[in-house]
Amino acid sequence: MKILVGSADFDAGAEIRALARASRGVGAVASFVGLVRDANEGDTVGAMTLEHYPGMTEKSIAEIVGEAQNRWQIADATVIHRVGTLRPGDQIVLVVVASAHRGDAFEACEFIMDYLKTRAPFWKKEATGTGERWVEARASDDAAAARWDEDGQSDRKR
Amino acid sequence: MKILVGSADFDAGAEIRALARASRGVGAVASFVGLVRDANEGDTVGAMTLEHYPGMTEKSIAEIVGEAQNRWQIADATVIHRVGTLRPGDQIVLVVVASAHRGDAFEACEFIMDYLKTRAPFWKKEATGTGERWVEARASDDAAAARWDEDGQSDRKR
Amino acid sequence: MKVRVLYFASLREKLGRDLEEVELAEGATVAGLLALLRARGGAWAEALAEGRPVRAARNQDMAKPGTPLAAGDEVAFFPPVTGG
Amino acid sequence: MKVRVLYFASLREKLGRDLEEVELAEGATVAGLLALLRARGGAWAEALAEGRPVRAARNQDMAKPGTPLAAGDEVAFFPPVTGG
Repeated sequence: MKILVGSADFDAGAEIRALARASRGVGAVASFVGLVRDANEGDTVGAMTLEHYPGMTEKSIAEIVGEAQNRWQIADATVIHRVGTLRPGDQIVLVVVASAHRGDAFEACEFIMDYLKTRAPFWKKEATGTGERWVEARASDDAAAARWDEDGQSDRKR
Repeated sequence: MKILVGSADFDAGAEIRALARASRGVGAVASFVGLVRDANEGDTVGAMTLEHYPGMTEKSIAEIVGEAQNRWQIADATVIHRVGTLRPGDQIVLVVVASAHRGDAFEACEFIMDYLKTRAPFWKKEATGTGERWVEARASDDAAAARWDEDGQSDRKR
Repeated sequence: MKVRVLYFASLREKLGRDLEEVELAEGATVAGLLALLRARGGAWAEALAEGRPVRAARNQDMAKPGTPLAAGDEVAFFPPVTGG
Repeated sequence: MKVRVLYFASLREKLGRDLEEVELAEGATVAGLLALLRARGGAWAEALAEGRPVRAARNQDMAKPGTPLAAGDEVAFFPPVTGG
């Protein structure tokens, strides 16, 4: 498990390669890159600043990855989340999951992202033409995370 | 849409970067790398050879990606599938999907992989200690693809 | 009428052939072509036996037994796919 | 007993403070600490008003209003998270 929280950018390809080589039994590497979009809720966004809670943030992410390891057969996982000031097109977050099989890799990767959005202490502030504003938590993100709670994965297509 | 079928290896990081820059509205890039595992059904696999149907294979993949574009909001997608002789640890397939939102990116990426496994004309032959054998289609792959058929995505957690 | 017939993967190996031209009656279907090939006996009868999981494509689109063929068509036979 | 209190994001800005030490009665809970802070009035009463979506952590674990506090604890208050 590799977890990094910091201002440095990341190289998704290098992280994918590293996990692909984690073991010879790895047949599937699913990954996700989140980027700063240039618009949110109609306003043009110039830049955003991400704040975190040093210590608790890393711990929360480790717990989320640990939960994914309990639920799915995972060989290894990497999570990198940037903080500080980012601009449209910049990379924000990377999640990479390696597994023997693609179903496990995809589901664990999506699970980690959904939980990162709702459980890990990060806060986004956007700079728009009319000033700065803190981004409010979205009901759709809560719903995306909640779908994993109900009854495991029984109503998810497998 | 970028579709490549050939013997050349690929750089997942470069393909992800290219799609991330497809438009400023891209906030999510989901990707999948499939690799040759060193064991399948208990036997050690030394190498595998992938055969395809030149022309029809590319056309099938374009149809699969087109179907994903109909079902989800996708900015762009890339599919690279290798053919020829590959060894354990080698990359076989790459699917990258860029979208405004992560739900669309994840689902379209998984959909394309499931359909690639069951619809695109590729055939795998494995070399084991006891000789070569053609890999048989797996019921679990058919099931993975079939789950997208039933009734769209209504019984898939969203 | 003549059609071009392609064979892939395990089917290609069993039949020892990857490509041929076959003369068919006008209005023949994929099933008719299969019956004609099967009638060659030996490996052909065995590899293409009814109940075998043989897939067919006509002009690079998946085809069914009832799919009608036309002069100059490209018909392919192959086992279920195993990509990715 | 003393606890260390941290504020993050919009809460930090509204309160104009990121860190302080607060003296509490033995056996105090997260809710008790919140009530004490709210009693300062002004921005404190407003930003920490009941019904506001304020989250709490005790020693870097999510906490509930009833979570008991101990001397030396690190307690953090922040808005719902918006990462990724």
